[in-house]
Amino acid sequence: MLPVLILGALVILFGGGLIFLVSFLGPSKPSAEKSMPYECGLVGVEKRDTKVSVKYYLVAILFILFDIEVIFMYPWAIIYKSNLAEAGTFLFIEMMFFMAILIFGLFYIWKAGALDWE
Amino acid sequence: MPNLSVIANVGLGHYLVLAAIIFCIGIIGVLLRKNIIVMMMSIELMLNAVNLTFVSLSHFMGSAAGQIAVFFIMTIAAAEAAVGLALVVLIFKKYGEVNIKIFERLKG
Amino acid sequence: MGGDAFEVTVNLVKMAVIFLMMVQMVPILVWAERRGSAFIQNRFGPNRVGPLGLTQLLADAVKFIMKEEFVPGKATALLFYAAPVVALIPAALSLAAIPYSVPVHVEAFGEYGPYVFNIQGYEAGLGILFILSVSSLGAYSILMAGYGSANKYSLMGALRASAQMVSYELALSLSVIGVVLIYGTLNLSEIIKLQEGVKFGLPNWGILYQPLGFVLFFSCAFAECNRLPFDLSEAEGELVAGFHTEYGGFKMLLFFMGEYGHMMVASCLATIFYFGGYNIPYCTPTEVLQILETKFASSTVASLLTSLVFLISFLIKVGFFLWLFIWVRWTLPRFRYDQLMNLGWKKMLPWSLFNLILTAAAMLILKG
Amino acid sequence: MFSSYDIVFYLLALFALFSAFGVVTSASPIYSAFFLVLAMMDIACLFVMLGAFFIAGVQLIVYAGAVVVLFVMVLMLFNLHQETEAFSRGTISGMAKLGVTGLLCGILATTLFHFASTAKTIAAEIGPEESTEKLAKLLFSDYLFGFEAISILILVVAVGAVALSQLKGGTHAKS
Repeated sequence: MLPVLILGALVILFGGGLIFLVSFLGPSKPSAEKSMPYECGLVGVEKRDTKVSVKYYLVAILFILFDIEVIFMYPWAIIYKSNLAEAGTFLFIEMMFFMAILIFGLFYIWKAGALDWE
Repeated sequence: MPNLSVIANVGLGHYLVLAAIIFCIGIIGVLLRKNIIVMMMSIELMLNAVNLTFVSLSHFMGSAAGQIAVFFIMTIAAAEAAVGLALVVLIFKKYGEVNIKIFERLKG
Repeated sequence: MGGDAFEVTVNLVKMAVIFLMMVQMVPILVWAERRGSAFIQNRFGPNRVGPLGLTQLLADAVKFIMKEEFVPGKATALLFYAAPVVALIPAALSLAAIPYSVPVHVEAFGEYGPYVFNIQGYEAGLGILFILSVSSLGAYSILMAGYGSANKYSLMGALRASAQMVSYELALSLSVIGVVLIYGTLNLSEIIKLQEGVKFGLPNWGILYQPLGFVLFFSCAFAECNRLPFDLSEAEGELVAGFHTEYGGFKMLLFFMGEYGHMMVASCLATIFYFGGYNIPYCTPTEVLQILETKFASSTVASLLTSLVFLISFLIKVGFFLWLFIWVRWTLPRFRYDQLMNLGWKKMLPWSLFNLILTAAAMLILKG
Repeated sequence: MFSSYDIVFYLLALFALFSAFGVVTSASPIYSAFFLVLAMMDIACLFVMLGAFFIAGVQLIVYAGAVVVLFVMVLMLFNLHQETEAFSRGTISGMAKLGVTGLLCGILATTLFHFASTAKTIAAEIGPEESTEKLAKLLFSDYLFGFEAISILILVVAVGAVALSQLKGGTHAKS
C-alpha cells in the first residue's frame, strides 16, 4: 500500500509542479472576453437553470445497484474453481439464484422504460 | 518526558478511537447541516466509521465474520444513498431547494 | 537496515521509470495516431518536421508549454487545476501494478545476497481488484473538470462522460469475472503463469476459453477510455469539446496523458487476460532460460536476457492493441447517445451475464 | 520506538480526521463530496493496513467509485452555486448539539479504549489471496442467507428508484 501512496504523491507532485512551473513560461494577457465561458465566440447567455435530464442520475443509481451485485460475484469467482469437485453444484445454484433475481430486476427496469433514451 | 508507549505500538484501541472520532464528526454533520445531501454524506461518514470498527475488530480477533458484516453494511449504505437521493431529487424538482426544512411540508 | 534502504530505492526507481515511460509514450502515440489516421485516410499526416515527422512531437511539446495559463472568470480555480492532475492518477497507479515480464534472478555476488527483481512497479496482491478500483476513480477528474470550468458545455460533457463510463463499467467487470472464474485468482502474475504451454495445438491463452468475454471486454474498454466510436462526451457538433472545453496548453496535455494512459492500461489488461501476457506461443520462460543458460556463463545474464525477450513479446502484443485503438477510431463513425446507452445496458450487460453463466455452467459440466 | 506502521497509521488518521472535518464544514456541498472521497480512500488504506484487502477494494469501488459519484452527479444536476443556509441557526441549540456530541464522543472513546485494552490482540498475518478466500468461503456457507437476501433488497431498491424518479422532465422542470 505504501508504494501506491508514494506513487500517487509523486504523480500529484509531477502534475501540479509542472502546471505551476509552466505558468511562468507562457504570456499572460487577461481580458474580459477571454475569461467569459466559451460558447463558440458568441456572447454567453447566462442561464442558471439548465435543464438536465433525470436519466443521468437514474443511470448512476442503477449503476450502484448492479455494481454491488457484481462485487458479490468476485469472491464467488475466486472460490468456484478450487471447490468445483466438492461443492460445485451448490455454488452454481447459489449464484444462479442470485443472478436470477438480478436478471429479473434488469428486466423490470427495462420494461419500466428506465433504459430508454429519446 | 511523557510516557509515549501508549502512542506507539498501534493496536486495536487506536483504530477504535479513530473510528469513534470519525463517527462523532458524522453526527455533528447530521445535526448542524441544513442541506439534505450533506446530511446524507455525513451519514455515509458514520457508516464508514462503523466499518472501520468492524474491520479492526475482525483483524485483531482473527475472525473474518466482521468483514462480511462490512460487506453487508456497504450494500445497505449504497441502497440507502440510492433511494435517499431519488427522494431528494423529487423534493428539488418540486420546491427548487434541498433544505431539510422543506421536509416539514411533506404531509400525507 | 541497508537491505531495506536498497529495496526502497529500487522500488522508487522502478515506479519513477514506469511513470515516466507512460508520460513518454504519449507523444509517440499521438504521432502514431496522426500518422495512422493519415495512412487510413490516404493523406500524408505530419511529415515536415524531422524524419517521418518525428520531431513534430518536440514542436508540439514546446507549443503546449508556451501557451498562456489562464482560468475562466467564473471557474472554481481549485477544481479547475485539480482535474488534469487527478486524471493522471488512475492510469499511473494501474500501470505500475502490471507485470511486464518474468522476474530477473540476480545471483549472489560478494557480500550481497541473491535478489529477485520483478519487472513490475509493485505487487498489488489482488491485482485485478486493485486496477478496477483505481480506475473507477477516473470519473472524478471528469466531474471536477465539468464542475470547475463553469461552462454549460463542460457540465453536459462531464455528465455524459461519467454516465457512459459508469454504464460500461458493469459489463467490463462482468467480463473480467469470467476470467477470474477460469483462473480462480485475482493475481495478474499468476494469471499469466497459468497461460503457459499449449492446448489443442494452440497457445493456452485466455481467448480460447473466453472469446465472447474478450469481445465484450475490449468494446467496453473503448467506452471506458472515452474513445471513438464512444467519445460522446466530446461530440464536437453538440458540445464543443465536452468536459475539456475550457482547457488549453499544459493542462490539456495532462488530460491527454491520462487518456492515453487509460488506453495503455486497457491494452495491457486485454493482453494479460486473453493473450497470455508476456508468454510467447510454443515456448515457456523456463525453456528459454535453459537455452540461454547454455549460451552464457553467468545465470544472471541469462535471466536478464530471458526477461528482455519476454518484455519485448509483451510490448509487441500491447502495441498491437494500441494500434487497434487507433485503427477503430478512424474507421467507425460515432454513436448517438441513445444508441450508446442502449448498447451498454441492453446488449453488453445481458451478453456479459450470459457469458458468465455459460462459463460457470461449462466449468461445472467439464469439472475444470 | 515508533515503527513505520505507527507512523503510517498516524498520518492516515490525521488525514482521515482532516477530510472528515472537511465534509462537515465546507460551505459548498461539492467540496463536501470531494472531501468525502478523500475520507473514503483514506479509510480504504486503513483497511489495507488491517489486512482486509478485498474489503478495501470494495470500499473504493462501491463507495468512492459509485456512491460518491452519484452524490457529485446529483449536485451537478442541481447546479447550486451558493448555499443560502449551510448550517442550522441558533447559538444555544448549536452549543447544546456540539456539547452532546462531544460528550458522546468522549463516552464512546473511553468505552472503546477500555474495551480494547482488555481485548486480546492477536493479529494473524495472512496474505491478500488467503484472506479473500477465507472471506468468500464464509460468505457462501455461513452467511448464505444474508447474501441471497441482499439480492432481494437490491431488487426492491431498483424498483423503488425507478418508481421515484418520474421519468419525464428535467431537474428544473416546473410542475
